[in-house]
Amino acid sequence: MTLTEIVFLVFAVIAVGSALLSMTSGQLVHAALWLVVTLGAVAGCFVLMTAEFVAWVQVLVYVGSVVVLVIFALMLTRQPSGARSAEVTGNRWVAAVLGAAAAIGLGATMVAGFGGEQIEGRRIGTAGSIGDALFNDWVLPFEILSGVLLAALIGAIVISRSGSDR
Amino acid sequence: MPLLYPLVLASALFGIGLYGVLARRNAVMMLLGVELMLNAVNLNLVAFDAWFADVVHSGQVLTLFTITLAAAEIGLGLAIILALFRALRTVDVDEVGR
Amino acid sequence: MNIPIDWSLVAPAVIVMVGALVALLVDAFYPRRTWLGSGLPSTGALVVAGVLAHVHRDDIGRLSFALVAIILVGSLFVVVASNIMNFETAMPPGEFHFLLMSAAAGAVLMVVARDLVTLVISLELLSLPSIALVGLRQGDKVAIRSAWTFFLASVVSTAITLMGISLLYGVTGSLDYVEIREALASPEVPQSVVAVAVVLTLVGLLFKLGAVPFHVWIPDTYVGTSVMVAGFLSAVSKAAALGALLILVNVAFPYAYGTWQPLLAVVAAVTMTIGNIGALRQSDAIGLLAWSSIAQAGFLIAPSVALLTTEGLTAPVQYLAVYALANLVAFAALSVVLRLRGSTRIDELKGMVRTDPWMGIPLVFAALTLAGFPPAVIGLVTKYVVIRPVVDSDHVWLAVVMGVNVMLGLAYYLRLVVTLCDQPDGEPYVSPSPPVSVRIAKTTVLLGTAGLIALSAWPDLLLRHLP
Amino acid sequence: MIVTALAVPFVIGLLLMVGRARVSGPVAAAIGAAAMTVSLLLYALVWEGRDVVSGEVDTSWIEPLGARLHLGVTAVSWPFLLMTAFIGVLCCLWLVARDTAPALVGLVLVISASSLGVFSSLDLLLFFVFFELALIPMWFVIAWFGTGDGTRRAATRFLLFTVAGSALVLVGIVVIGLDGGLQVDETVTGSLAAAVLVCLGFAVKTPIVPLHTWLPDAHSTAPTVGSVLLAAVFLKLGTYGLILFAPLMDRFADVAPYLAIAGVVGIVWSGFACYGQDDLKRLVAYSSIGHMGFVVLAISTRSDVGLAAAVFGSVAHGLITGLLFFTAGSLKDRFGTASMAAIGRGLYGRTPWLAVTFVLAAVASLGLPGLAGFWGELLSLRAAYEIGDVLTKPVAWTALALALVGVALTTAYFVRAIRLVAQGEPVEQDADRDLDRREAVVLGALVVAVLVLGLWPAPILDLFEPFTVVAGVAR
Amino acid sequence: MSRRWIYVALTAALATAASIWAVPRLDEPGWFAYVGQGGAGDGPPLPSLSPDLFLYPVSAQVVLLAVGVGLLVQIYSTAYLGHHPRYRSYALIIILFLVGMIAVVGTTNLWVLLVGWEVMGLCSYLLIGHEWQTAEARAGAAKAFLVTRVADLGLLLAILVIGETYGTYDIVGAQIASSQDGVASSTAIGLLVLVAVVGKSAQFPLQTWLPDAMPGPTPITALIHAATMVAAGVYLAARLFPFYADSTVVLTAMAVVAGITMLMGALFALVQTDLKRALAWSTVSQLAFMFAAIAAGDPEAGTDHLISHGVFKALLFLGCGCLMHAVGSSALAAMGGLRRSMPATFWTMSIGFAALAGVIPTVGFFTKDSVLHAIEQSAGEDGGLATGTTYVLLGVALVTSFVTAAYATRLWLRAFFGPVPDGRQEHHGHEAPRAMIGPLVVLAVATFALSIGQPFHLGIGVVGTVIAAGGIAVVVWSWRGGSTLEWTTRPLTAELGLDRPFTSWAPAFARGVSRTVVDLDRDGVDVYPRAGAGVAGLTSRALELVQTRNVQRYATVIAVGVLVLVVAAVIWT
Repeated sequence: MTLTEIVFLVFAVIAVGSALLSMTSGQLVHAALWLVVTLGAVAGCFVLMTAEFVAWVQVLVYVGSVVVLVIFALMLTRQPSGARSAEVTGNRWVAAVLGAAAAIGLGATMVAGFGGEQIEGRRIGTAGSIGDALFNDWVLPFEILSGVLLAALIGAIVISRSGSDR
Repeated sequence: MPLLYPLVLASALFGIGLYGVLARRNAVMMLLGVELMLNAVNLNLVAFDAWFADVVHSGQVLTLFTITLAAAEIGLGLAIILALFRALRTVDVDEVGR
Repeated sequence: MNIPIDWSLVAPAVIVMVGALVALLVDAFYPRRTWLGSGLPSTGALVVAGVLAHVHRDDIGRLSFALVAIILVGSLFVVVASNIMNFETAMPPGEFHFLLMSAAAGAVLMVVARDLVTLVISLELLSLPSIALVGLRQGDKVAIRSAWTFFLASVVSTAITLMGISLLYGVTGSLDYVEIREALASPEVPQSVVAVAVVLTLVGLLFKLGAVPFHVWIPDTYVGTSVMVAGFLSAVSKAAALGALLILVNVAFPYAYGTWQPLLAVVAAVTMTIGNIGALRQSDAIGLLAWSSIAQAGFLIAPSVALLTTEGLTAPVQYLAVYALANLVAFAALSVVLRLRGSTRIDELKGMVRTDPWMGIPLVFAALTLAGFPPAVIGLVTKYVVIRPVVDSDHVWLAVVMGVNVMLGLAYYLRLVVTLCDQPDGEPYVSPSPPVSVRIAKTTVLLGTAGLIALSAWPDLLLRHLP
Repeated sequence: MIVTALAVPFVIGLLLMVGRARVSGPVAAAIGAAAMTVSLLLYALVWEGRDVVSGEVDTSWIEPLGARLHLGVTAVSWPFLLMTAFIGVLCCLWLVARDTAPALVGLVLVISASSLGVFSSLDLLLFFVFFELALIPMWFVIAWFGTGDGTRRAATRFLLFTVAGSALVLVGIVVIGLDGGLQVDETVTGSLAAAVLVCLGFAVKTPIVPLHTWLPDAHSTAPTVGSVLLAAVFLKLGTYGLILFAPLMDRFADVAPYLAIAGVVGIVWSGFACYGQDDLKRLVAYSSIGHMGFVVLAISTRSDVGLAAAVFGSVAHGLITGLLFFTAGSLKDRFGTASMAAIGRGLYGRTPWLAVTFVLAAVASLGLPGLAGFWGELLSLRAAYEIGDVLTKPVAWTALALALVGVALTTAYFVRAIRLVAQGEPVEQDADRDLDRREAVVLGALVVAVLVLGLWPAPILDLFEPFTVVAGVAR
Repeated sequence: MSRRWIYVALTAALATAASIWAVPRLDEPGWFAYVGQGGAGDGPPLPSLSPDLFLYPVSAQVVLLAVGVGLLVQIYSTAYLGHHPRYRSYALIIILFLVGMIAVVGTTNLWVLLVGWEVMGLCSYLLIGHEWQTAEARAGAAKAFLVTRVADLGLLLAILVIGETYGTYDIVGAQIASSQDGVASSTAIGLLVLVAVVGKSAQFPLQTWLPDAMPGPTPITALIHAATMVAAGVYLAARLFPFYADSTVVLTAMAVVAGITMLMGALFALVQTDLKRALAWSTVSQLAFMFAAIAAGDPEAGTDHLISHGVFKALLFLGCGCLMHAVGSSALAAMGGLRRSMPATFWTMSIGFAALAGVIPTVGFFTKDSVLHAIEQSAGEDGGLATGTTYVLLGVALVTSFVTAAYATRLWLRAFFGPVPDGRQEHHGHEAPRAMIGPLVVLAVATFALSIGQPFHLGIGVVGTVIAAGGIAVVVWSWRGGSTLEWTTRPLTAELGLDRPFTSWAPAFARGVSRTVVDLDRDGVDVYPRAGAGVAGLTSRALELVQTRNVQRYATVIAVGVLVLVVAAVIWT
C-alpha cells in the first residue's frame, strides 16, 4: 500500500465521518462546519487523484463561498422559538434505509464494474490543461453555463425580493 | 491507487447525502445533503478522469461544471428558502408542507 | 476530440437567449415597466429564432427541428398569452420574460445537445429559470412553496442524473452521445453498471416529463404557480425533456436496448394509469390538467419502446405537438377564466359553453383533443399514431394499457366537458370590463383552437410535415 | 351522394343545437325528420346493386397512415343504413311534441348521422372516428333528457364501458392497419391479438355477457328516443363491427368459439334476467342482449348463412326493439314509470291499441314466424347447425341447444309481461289514454315494417342469395 | 247484430274460396308421397315465403274440415259470444286462425307451413286468453303458448335438417330428392317432428296444456282445440311421414307416446267432473289414436280419423257450449236431466257421443276401425314397428276403445239423464238459440254422411264393436245399479300429477333461477366494473395522501422509485 493510498484512505475516513456528523448533528452551525470538513477532505482526495485545479475550485467555491452563504442562511432563518426537539423528521428511518441502500447499491455496482482497476495518474489536471480542454472542447457548455448562472442569479434576486415589500 | 477507493467513497457520500435530504428537518440542511450527493458525483468523475487519463478531461470539466451548477442551485435554493421563511416564518419542511 | 460550436445548430437558442437579455435590459432601463416593453423583444426573438431554425432545419435534422419548432411555438404562445398577467403588480414583467426566455433557450439546447455535458447544463438552464418562474409571483405563499417543492425535487433528480452520467462516463470513457454508443456496442462493458447508469441518467429527463414515480412535484407546482407558467411547464418543458430523451436514447443507448425498453414500457404504463387515476378526483381544473399531463406523459413515453425505428421517433413528436397545443389552449383559457372569475374550480366553469362560448368551446375542444375523442379527430389520430409503434414492436400489452387509459382519461375529461356544457347555475361573477391584455390572451386561445380544428379537419397537415 | 346523405343530418343537427333558442321543439323535430328523410331517400337511391360498392367515395385523407376518406354502400351495410335512417326519421317524428327540446333533436340527428357514417365507412380509421363520434352526444341524451335517478351515472357508465371497448378496437385496428392497411376491401391480418382485441371491444358494444352491465341502466334511464337509438342503432354498431371485421381476421377462428358460447350464454342469461324484471324498459334492454346473442352466434360461424342471419337479425332487432321501446316510452309518458306493477293490469281494456301494439311487438320480439324477428333467429340457428368454417361441431351444437333454451325463455318472459300488463282485471288510472296521432304514426310505421319484413324477408335475404356475393365486404 | 254477420260473411267468403280450391282435388289420386322427376339444388337456399300452394286429397279434406268447422263456429259464436264487448277481435282472430290453418295444410313450402303453424299457436294463445280478466284464462293461455312454442322448436329444427339433407325447403322438392337419392337423417327428422307434434297435439308428456286451455270460449275449443289445430299435429306427422317412415326408432317412439297417451287420456276423461275438461282429455286420447295409426305405418288411417274426429268432437264441444249456455257452468254436477229441456242438443250430442264411443254407423266407428285395422296389419310387416310393439299397441288401443265407450256413456248419462241438481230450477235449462243449434245439426248430419264409402274391416270391426258395447254396457249397468258415476279415484282425478312439472316445477325453477340471475347480474357480473371503479377511487385517494405538500416525502417517493427501477433494470439485464 503506497503512501498515496494511505493518505487517501485517511481523507476518505475523514470525509465519511464528518459527512455523517454533518447530516446527523443537532446543531445546525456545527453541521455546516462538519460539511466544510467533508468538502475539504474531498478536495484532498481530488488532489490525490491528480485533479489539482478542481481541488482548488472546490475549496474556493465550496469552502470559501457556499458554506459561508449557508451559514448566513441558517442564521437568517433561525426559528423564532427554539422549540424544536430534533433536527431530523419522522422520515429518518426510511431515509436511513434508502441512504444505506443507495450507498450499498452503488458500491456494489462499482465493485462489479471497476473492481481491480488502478489509477495510474498519468495526466495531471492542472489549471492549464483544464483550461485547454475547457476552451477548446467544451466552449458551448461553458457558455451555456454562464446563462445558467445569470438566470439563477436573476431568479435568486427576484425571488428573495419576494415577500419583502409586502 | 485502486479505482475502487474513490468510487466507494463516492457511494458512501451519495448515500449519506441522500439520507440528509430525506431526513433533515431544516430546509437548508436538505440542501446540504444535495451538495453531498453532488460531491459524490464529482469524486466519481474525477476518479474516472484520472483512470482514463482523459485527454480532453471530460470528467474534470464536468466536475467544474457541476460545482458551478451546485453553486447556482444553492444560490437559487437559499433565495427560495429565505422567501419561504419570510412567507411562512419557518424552514421546517414538515411545517412548510402543512 | 474536438467539439466546435456548430452555430447553425445553436443559433436559435442564442437568439432566444439574446432576446431574454434584451427583455431584461429594456425592462431595467425603460422608465415605465410594462408588459409590452419586455414582451415585444421576447416575441421578436422567438419569431427570429423560429425563422433561423427553419433556415437551418437541414443541419438541425428533421426530428430536432420539429422539437425546436414545438418548443418555440409553445414559448411564443406562452409569451403572448401571458399578457393576461399585465397590470398584475405582483408579477415583474422583465424578470418574467427573461426567465421564460432563458428556460426556452435551455429547452431548445436540450434537444440539439449531442453530449451529456451540454445536456445537463441546458437541463439546468431550463430548470432553474422554471423554478424561479414558479415562485415569481411576489408575496404569494403558495407560489413560493410550489417553487420550493419543484426546486428540491428537481435538484435531487439532477443529482441522481449526474450520478448516472458519471457512471456512464466511467463505463464508456466519454460524454459524447456517439462515442457512448460505440463504447456500449462492445460486449465487454459491464452490463449491470450500464443498466444502473442508463436508468439513473434517464431519471432527470423522466422527472422533467413528469413520469411516475417522478411526478410528485407536478400537481403542487402546477396548482401553485401562475396558470401560464404551468402551461409552459406542461408543454415546453415536457417537449424539451421528451426530445432530449428520444435523441439521447436513440443516439447513445441503442445497445442498452435491454435496459431502457422494458423500463420505458413499464414507466409509461404506470405513468398513464396513475396520472389518469389521480385526475379522477380533482375538483380544480388546473389540478385536473396537472394530473392529466402526467397521464399524457405516459402516452408520450409509450411509443419510445420502439424508438429505434423511425416511427418510434416520430410518433411521440407528433403526439407531443398536438398535446402541447391542446394543453396550452386549455391553460390559456383557464388563465382567462381565472382572471375574469377568480377561480378555476370545475364547478365555477359550469355552463361556460352557453354563457361564454368563445372560451367554453375552446376548453371543450382542448379537453376532447386530450381525451382523443371526436370531433377532435386529431386527438384520436395521434392516439392512433402513438399506439402504432407500440404494437409494431410487439408490446401489445402496453397498447392495451393505453387503450384502457383512453377510457380512464375520458372519465374526467368528460366531467370537464359536461360541466362546461351544462346549464349554468345562475349568472356567474365575471369581472367587468376586461383590459386589452385579456383580449390578447383570448385571441391566442382562439388561434390555438382554430389550429386544433384545422388539424382535426386535415390530420394530414400534421402527420405529413412533422417531423 | 353519400356525403350529402351524411352531411345533411350532421349540419342540420349542429344548427339545431346552436340555434336551439330560435326554434320551437316541434318545428325542430319536423326539420329533423325532413333531414333524416332526405338521408333515407339518398341512401335508398344510391343503391347500384349488390355486386358493386354503391356510391363509392374515395379520396386521400391521412396519407402517412394509409387512411382514406373511403365511403360506400355494400350489400351488408345497406340494410343497416336504411334501418338507421328509418329509425332516425321515426325518432324525429316521435319528438314532434310540445315539450321537446330542440337540442335533443339536434343530438338525435348527430347520433343518427354518425351511425350512418359508421355503416358507410370502408376505411377502418374513418369507421372508428364515426364510431366514437356519437358517444358524447349520446351521453347528453341520456344524462340530460333521461328520467329517473342516476341518469348521469348511467350515462357515464355507458360511455366508459363503450369507450373501454372501443379503445381495444382501436388497438385492434392498429394491428390490422400495420398488417394489411386500413382499407376494408384490401386488408387482412393473421394476428391473434387483433382478433381478440376487436372481438372483445365489440363485445362490449354489442353487448355480450358478461360485458353487458352498462346496458340495462342506460336503456332504462334514457329518454324514449335515446333508448330507441341505443337499442336500434348503437348495438348495431357492435354487431356491424363484428360483421365487418370478422372476415379481415384469419385468427377469428380462435376467438369464434368463445364468442359463440358467450353469445348463447347471453341469450339464456338475459332470458332469465328478463323473467325477473319489473321495469319494462329494463326488460326490453335485457331482451336486446338475448337477441344480440343470436346475432353474435351467427357471426361467429363466419359462414354465408351466418352473415345473412346477422344482417337480418340486426335489422329486425332494430325495428322490433324500436317498436318495443316506443311502446314502453308511451307507457312511461303516461304513467311516469315503466314499472309493470305501477302501470297495472288490463291494458287490453284500458288502452286497447297501445296494448295491442305492445303485444304485437312482444310477439315479434319472441321470434314468431311471420314477423321480422323470426328470420334472423332462424338463420342463426341454421348457421349454427351448419357449423360454418370456424366452429367445431360440439361448440356449434352446444350453442344451438342453448339458443333453443333461450328461445323458450324469451317466450316465457314475454308471455309473463303480457300477462302482467296487457291482461288481467283492468284497474283504471287517470293517466289511461290511448295512442295519440303522433304515437300512432310512429308505431304504425314500425308495425308495418315488422310485418313486411316478416312476411317478405326477400328484400334483405336476396342480397345474400346466392352466396357468391362479395360486394366489397363479405368474403 | 248485423255487424256480427260481417265476420261470418268474411269467414264464409274464405270458406267458399277454400272450397272452390279444395273440392276439385278431393278426387285426385295420390297420397302425400310424391314420385316424380327433377333435381334438387346444391344447398338449401335462404328461406323465402313464396306460397307454393299445393293440395293433395287428404289436405283438401283437412282444409274443408277447417273452413267448414270454422264457418259453423263463426255462426255459432254470433249467438254464443255476440254480446261480448270484444267480439270483433275474437272474430277476426278466428279468421286469422283459419288463414294459418290453410297455410299449414295447403302449402309445400316448409317455411310457409311453419308460419301458419305458429300463427295458429298465437291465435290459440290469444283466444284462450280471450277472457283475460280471469286468472285461469291467463294461466291456461300462457301455458298453452309456452308448451306449444317450445315444442315447435322441434319443427323448426326438423325443417333445418330437412333443408340440409335434401337441399330444399319444399316438401315436394324434398320428396323428389329423397326418392332419387334415398332417405337420409330420417331418425333425426322424425324425432324432431315428433317433438313438434307431441306439443301441438298435446301428447304425453306435453299433454297438460290442452285441458288447461278450456277457459277459452267453447266455440274456440271446438274449432282449435278439437277439430283443427291440435289435429294439425297429426296432419303434419302424416305429411312428413315419408321422411321418417324407415326409422324404427321414430315409429316406436311414436307408438309408445301414442299408447301411453291414449289410455291415459281416456282414463282421465273417465273420472272428470267437468264435461268440457273430460272432452278435452278425450281429444287427447283420440289424437293418440291417430298417432298410433301413423306409427303403425298407415298415416292415411290417421288422417281419416282426424277428419271424423274433427267433426264429431266439434259437435260435442259445440253441444257442450249449448249446455254451458243453458246452465252457466261446464261442471257435470250442474247438469243432469237436460234431455227434456234441450232436446235438439240432446239428440245431436247423443250422435256425437255415439261416434266417440264408436257405434255403428257413425263415422267414428269406421275410422276407429281403420286405425285398429292398420295397427293389426302392420304386425309382421317388414320395417316399421316390431311385432311385439304392434301387439302391445293394439292391446292398448282396444282397452282404450273400451274406456272410451265407457266415458262417452258416462258423460252422456250424467249430462242428460241424471237428476236435476238441487240449485237449478227445471225450467232454467232452455234450448239454445237457432244460430247455435244449426251448426250442431249440420255436424250431426256430417257425422253420418262421412260414413258413406268408408271401408269396413270385418274381424277387427266386430272385435271393436264388442269392446265398445262392453264399455257402454258396463257403465249403463253401473248406472242402472244406482251409481252416480262419480268416480273419484285419487291418482286419476289428480291426473297422476303429470301437470306438476308445468304448473309448479318449471315456473318455480324459472323464478328461482331468474332471481339468482338478476341478483348476480347486479352484484356478481357487475363486480368487475365496480371493483375497477373502486380500485381507481382508492388509488386516487392514496395518491392524494402522497400529495401532502411535504417535499421530503416527495423526495422519498422519487428515491424509492429510482431504487425500484434500478433494481428492476439490473435484474432484467
